[in-house]
Parts: sequence; C-alpha cells; structure tokens
Amino acid sequence: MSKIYQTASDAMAGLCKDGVTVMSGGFGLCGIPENLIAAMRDSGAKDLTVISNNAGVDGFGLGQLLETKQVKKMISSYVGENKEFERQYLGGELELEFNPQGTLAERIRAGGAGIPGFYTKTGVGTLIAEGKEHKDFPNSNGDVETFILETGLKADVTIIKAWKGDAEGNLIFKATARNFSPMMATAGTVTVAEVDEIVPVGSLDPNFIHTPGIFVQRIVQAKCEKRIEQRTVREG
Amino acid sequence: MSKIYQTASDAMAGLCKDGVTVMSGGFGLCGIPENLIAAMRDSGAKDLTVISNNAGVDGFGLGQLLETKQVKKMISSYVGENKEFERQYLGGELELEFNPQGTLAERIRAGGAGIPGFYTKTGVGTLIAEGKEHKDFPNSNGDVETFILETGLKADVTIIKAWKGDAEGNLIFKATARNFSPMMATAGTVTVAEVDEIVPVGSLDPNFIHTPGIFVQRIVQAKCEKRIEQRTVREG
Amino acid sequence: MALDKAGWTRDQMAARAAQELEDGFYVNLGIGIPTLVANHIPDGINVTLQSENGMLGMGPFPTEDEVDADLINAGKQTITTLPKSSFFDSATSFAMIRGGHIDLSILGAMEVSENGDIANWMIPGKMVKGMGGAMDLVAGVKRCIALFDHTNKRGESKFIKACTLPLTGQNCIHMVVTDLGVFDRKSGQARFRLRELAPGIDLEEVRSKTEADVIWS
Amino acid sequence: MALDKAGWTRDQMAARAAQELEDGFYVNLGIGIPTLVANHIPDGINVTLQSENGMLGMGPFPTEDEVDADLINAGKQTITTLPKSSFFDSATSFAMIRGGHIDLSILGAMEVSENGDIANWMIPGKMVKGMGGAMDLVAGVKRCIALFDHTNKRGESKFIKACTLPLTGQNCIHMVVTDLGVFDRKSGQARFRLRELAPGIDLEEVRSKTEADVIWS
Repeated sequence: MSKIYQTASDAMAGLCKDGVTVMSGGFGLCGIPENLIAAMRDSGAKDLTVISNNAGVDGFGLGQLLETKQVKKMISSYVGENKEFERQYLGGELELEFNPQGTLAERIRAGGAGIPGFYTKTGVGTLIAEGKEHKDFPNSNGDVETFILETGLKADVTIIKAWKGDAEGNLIFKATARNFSPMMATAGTVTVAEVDEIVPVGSLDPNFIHTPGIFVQRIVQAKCEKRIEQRTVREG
Repeated sequence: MSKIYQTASDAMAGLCKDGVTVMSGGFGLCGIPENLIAAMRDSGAKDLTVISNNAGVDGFGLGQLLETKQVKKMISSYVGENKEFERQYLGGELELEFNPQGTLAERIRAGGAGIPGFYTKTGVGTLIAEGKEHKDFPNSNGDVETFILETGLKADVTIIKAWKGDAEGNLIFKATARNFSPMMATAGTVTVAEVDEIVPVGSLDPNFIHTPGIFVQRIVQAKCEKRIEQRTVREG
Repeated sequence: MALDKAGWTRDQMAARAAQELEDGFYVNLGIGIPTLVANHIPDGINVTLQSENGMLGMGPFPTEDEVDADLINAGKQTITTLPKSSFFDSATSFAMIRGGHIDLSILGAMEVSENGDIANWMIPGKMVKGMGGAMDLVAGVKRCIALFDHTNKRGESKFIKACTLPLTGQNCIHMVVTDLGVFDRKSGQARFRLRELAPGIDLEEVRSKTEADVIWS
Repeated sequence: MALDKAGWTRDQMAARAAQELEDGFYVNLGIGIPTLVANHIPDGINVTLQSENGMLGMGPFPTEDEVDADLINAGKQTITTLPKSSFFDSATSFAMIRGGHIDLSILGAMEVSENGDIANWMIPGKMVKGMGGAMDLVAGVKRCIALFDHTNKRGESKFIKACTLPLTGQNCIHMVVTDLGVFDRKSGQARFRLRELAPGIDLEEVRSKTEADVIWS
C-alpha cells in the first residue's frame, strides 16, 4: 500500500493518455515538477489540456511540452516568459484561456472541494466577464455589488513538486515553491508528487503537514535542477 | 505597532457593542477562546449574533453568553450539548440558524476570501435548501447535478484561541484545536486571538504558520482551563 | 453478549460493516454504533480514519497519561495520533468530504427510505441538536452505509418507503446494515436488494419488519 | 539623476507613492516602477509587503550566498525573508487580496481613465502575456495607486477619458502618480483632482498632457 514509486516515469505510468487534462504546480519555474513534466514529454501523450499558472520558459518546464506540440490548450494567468508559446498561440496552433491568477487558484481549490461554482468581483467589466453569469450581492454597507460566476476546475492528472513527503502521501512545501500545488493536489483524479526527499512516516509533524496524504496517490523522490528566472542579488 | 494586549478584557475593549456579529472558534469545547468569551460576557453587550459550530455547554464557553441572554441569534451546526440553549430556543427567546458543518466552514472561508456566494450539493432536497437558489452544473460524467447557493459570512468581531502567536499576529494551532479558527480569523473585521504562549517575532517557522498576521489585529496571552467533554481512555 | 437474542448485536453490526472496508480506504465513522467499526478493521487492511473536526489518521483512545484536551474526535472524545496522522482546519476537512475524497462514510440513521434517503438529525418540536457534518458527509462521500436498528422501540420499521422525518440527504445511502441483515444497491435509481440475513433471522421476519420495497431474492 | 529634466524620475515617482504608506499597512507592489517603492518606505513606518505568489513580509534581495531558487517574488526575482515572514498557498494569497485584507496596491498602468478604470495587461494582436494577479488586485485591494509615465513614447496622454485597451478593472484606481504630478479621488463616482505638481512642471503643461477630465483646482 505504499504510494512510493522509484522513478518519475514509473510514477506517471498509465496516466499519460492523449487528451487528458493535466494540472501542473509552480509559479514561474519555482516549484515546478521538473521530472514529472519530462516524463510526460517522454510519454508522447498529445492533445493535452494543461492548467498551470505559467507555461515554463523556452525548452524548460512546460516549455518542453510546447516544443513537442503535445499541448492543445493552456489555462494560465501569465505566459510572458515563453516565445514558443506566443508563436504557437498567434499562429492559431494553441488554444489559450487566460484566468486571473486568484480566480485560477480559487477555481482549482473549488474543483477539489466539490464546489462547482463561486462568485467573484475579479474581472467584472473586463473581457474575462464576457459570457459569464453576473449576479448582485449586497455588501456590508447595504449597497449592491456585481459579481461573476466562475466554475471549479478538475484534472485527470495533477503533477506537483514538494519539499518532503512520506509513503502515506503527506507533503510539506518550501517557501514560495508551495504556490498552486496544495490546491492542485486536491483537484486531480490522480495526483503525483515529486519530492526533494522522501522521509519515514511519522517524521513530519502532524500539525504542520501542508497536504494530507489523502490528496496524493503517488510519490517519487527526484532531483530538480531548480532554474532561477531572475537571479537578483544585493551587495553582500 | 505591536498587536499585543495585556489582558483579555483589554483585548476586547471597544469591540463589545450591542448587536454585533461575533464569530467564535472551537469545536465543542476544544479550541474555544475561553477568556475572550468571558470578557464578552463581562462587557454586557447584548443582542449578539454568534457564529460558532457549537454553543458551548451549560455555564461554560458560549454557554456563559446564553445564561446572561446576551445572544439574540446563533448560527451553528450542532448545539446538542446545551440544555439552556434548547430551553431558550424552544421557548422562542433565541433565533437559531442551522448550517451543515461543512457549509458553515466554507461560508466563513468565503466571507474572508471575498466570495459572496458558492454552490454546494450539501443539503439539496432537505430543509436547508428551502428558499435557496438551485442551479444545475454538469459533473465529470456529463450528467447534470443540482446544487444550492450558499453565501459568505463575515463578522464584526472574531474571537479565536491559538497555541502560539507573535506580535505580528502570526499564529499556529495545536492538533484538533485548530478547526474553524483559521477561517474565522479571515472573516472578522477585527480578529482577536488568545494564545497559550506569545513567542518572539521570528521564532515561528515561516513555512508552518497557520494564520498569517494580516488576519489578526489583536493578540493576548491567557491561560485556558481546557475542559474535556468526553474523556475517553483505554487501559494504559 | 446478547447471543440468546436473534440477529446481530451492535458490535456485530459494526463488524459486518467493517467487512466493507478496502485496503487504502479513507473512512469517516459517525457517532454511536459506527464508531465501533474501528475495532473490527480486518487484518491486512490499511484504513485511514478521518475525523471531520480536522484530522486524518485517528488513533485509539488515549491512556490516562496521554489525554490531551486539544486532541478530540468529532464525537468530542479524547483520542491519539498515529505516525501517519495530519491535522487541518474545518474548511480543508470538508473539502475532503464534499470533494469526494473520502471513500466511505458509515453513519447512524433514524430512518432510511427505499430510494436511499436518510433522516438522522432532527425530530421536529422535540430534538434540537443540529446536523453537524452529516449532511456534508452524505452529499459528498463516495459510498455511504447506514448502520441502525431495523425497528424502533415500538417495533416499527425504520427502513421505510419514504422518510417521515426531515431528511439529511436524498438518494445517498448505498448499503443498509441493521441488526437483521444487509441490503445494498447500485448508486442512482437502483432498488435495495437483501444480501445477507443475520444469524437466527429468517426471511419472513425481515420482510415483516421492512416497510421499504426491496428485492428479496 | 536626470535632475536636468523637469518632472519626477522613476525613483522619485516611487518615493512620492511611498508617502502614501501608513504604519501597519499590508501592501502589494506591482512589477516595474512600483517595485522601487520598497526602497523609499519612510522611517518609523512599519509596512509588510505581500507577494501574491505566496508570501507576507518580503525581505530585500539576497546576497549571492543567500540565493534560494525556492524563494522568489511575483516578479520571479530571488528575495529573502524577514523575521515576521510567512508563506502560504496561492488560494490563501488571493483570499487576502480578494477579501480586502491588503490595504494598498501600487501598480503600473498602460492607461488610466478619468473614472478610475485601468488597463495594464493586454495589447490586442500584439502582446500575449496575461493579467497574472493584476485583475484580482484591482478588484480586491482597499486602495489602488497607479504609477506610470504621464505620456507614451509618442507624447500622447495615458491618463485619458476612456481606456482604449482591454480593461484590467473598472472604477478601481484611487490615486494616480505620474512623472508630472499626483491626482486623487474619493472612491465611487468622484472625479480625480490634481493634488501636486512635480518640480519644474507647471499647470499648463500637465493640462495639455492630460486627456482625462479632472478637477484642476
């Protein structure tokens, strides 16, 4: 009953099917599941719908799946770091659905929490609101404000990167590498986590587990390159 | 700029006004803000709307506010441990709004997160659904399911109990004493936390803070009695 | 215990329900008889118990020395952790429940109807306790087993055509385990079918005590 | 720096915006000029910077030795922690933003209109980058200051009657700080009013470069 797999490709076995929807954790290149993305690329699965805040950079992270044209559609909030993405999108080869970052995070949380829809002020009066249901709610001043309906998002497969994990699937994340991963873990039919380190069950403090094991079906220890997009330093 | 107050009544100063809505953390008697409840009672503020999963027991926890008839209305999921509550309710002296526990938790989270409404399956076809908007959403099988609209909840004042906290308002909770408190912290215009221990800023690991300080306006160290409702033991 | 009486004891009902557990399951047990299921988890089956007040991996009751007021289950009983345990807030707890992450919920019932409705939270004008997490559980968990005495104190069937008490949930019970036997059904519109009789109980007795229209063969 | 040119430099614009900070504020700074505001926080004012990728209490850039790939801000720059810092997931981060817990957002703009609309995320057919967290920020944060050059490269006003680019948010900007001056307004339907001219800038120059209908006195 251990959830531990030995390699990233073992951990992805049977999940990389054409046409599946994949959630992939990370903000920029921070906290992305590098090895699971590479395994997804190696599988050759195509027509993927990928839900991820960003699209990697050219040739790295999700950029790898764009190069091989395995992606049919992206749902993201910001894709500015990827020229190949821009080229495919402007050339009509790639579908793109922009979501405001907070709306994207909340849609994923909602999908995992059994909430099919929620209302938000974000995007009211913008392109994002077009075609969406509008609804008024009273605010605390008794005035009425207008909100739009956003729906929950789920995935066939979620791939995330954590700091430490155990055989029960309990995970902790480090610093800002946490970002979208905890919500995505809840929204995948199968969630696969790669971790810097697999630790014995019982060594993570139960008070401080970020993702309880119930949300994680497979786990693999793997080494990440952890590229930095904007190395910014001050004088020491 | 420190958020630290010296006593529970200092920490509640200016907040205990007639007619305010108060959220109070805890599940049963586990994790309730004993000292802040007592300060609220001592203030004599009346016509309170109290949002809390439970209503304490006779004479302890929120039971204290019931005895003094300071509560006009309760929003709770379970009040079975409190005879005075039952007496006042059946006698028409007290309004009561039952929410399913998960709906209550999510309504509070929504209130704190700027979400005025969300849909849930919970309660469809029951008394809870009466008068609420129904809406169909497709499920992953392509079938349509019916959900009901629930609204976000906010409070004028939130009172919670945490394990450790610092002058910035950062909090951690212990074991199952966490329950509703992190969401309630986000949904109060003013959130007051009583803690077992105030620790120096910088001594809580930033990776493992349950409630970031932005959600907490006042904090006080106070000793709790921590009554146990069902002391259940096995042979040692 | 009560072996002279035909049918299952409360403990035997719990043991029967425990046979529905599968390896790797995440399970929520209601207050009362369902709590006893934890004592009958079959050997070799690794089950993780969820407590909706914010815990996965619920351990046994504590020894006197281990009692911790900050560590209770949803029945407000003191409990302990296991090496695999984790704690979380109520919103996360019900994200697990509502989001379909819990494999099985075993809960008590005042009434279950032949179409899988359940009533277990309210008796109008009499009992004002509240539904707690029960409505969320029956709406969200993948499979729900109702565990209850087949008849009430007056000998009237509690497994009936249509619930008379306010519902906890609609069309959500997949299996019924009572002191007299076991009934199950596929999800959706299927009817319940008798699967098993408790020892010493014959078909005639169950039929006479069951108001619900079930498949008897 | 550029003192020979009339009006504020980028750094001076940031310094002027920093005067709007109040003790105890939680603040989100956008990418570009707004990031510079962090260098001009007035003495005695304790401000906590939020980074929407999941951090409160953003510290300065790291020394070479401190660089940590797992610790970046929303501009993807390496940063450091402070003693008061906390990390959280993206849903919690935007619960802070959407829920009105952030006191002030300072962000760049391509266009701001006289009724407080802002456009800063898209040029149709040209730029495909995305809005990131900007739409959430302008919709959720209590007060929003737009910080931008008063005119574009062709000398055309960017503070205009109505935005021509796709909006980021409607009626959400409360203050405008440009290289030429400062404008503010009450929330809701109020008009912007000129509050301050940058050094070396006279009223005539600002009026001529402002398409928006503002209160000049």
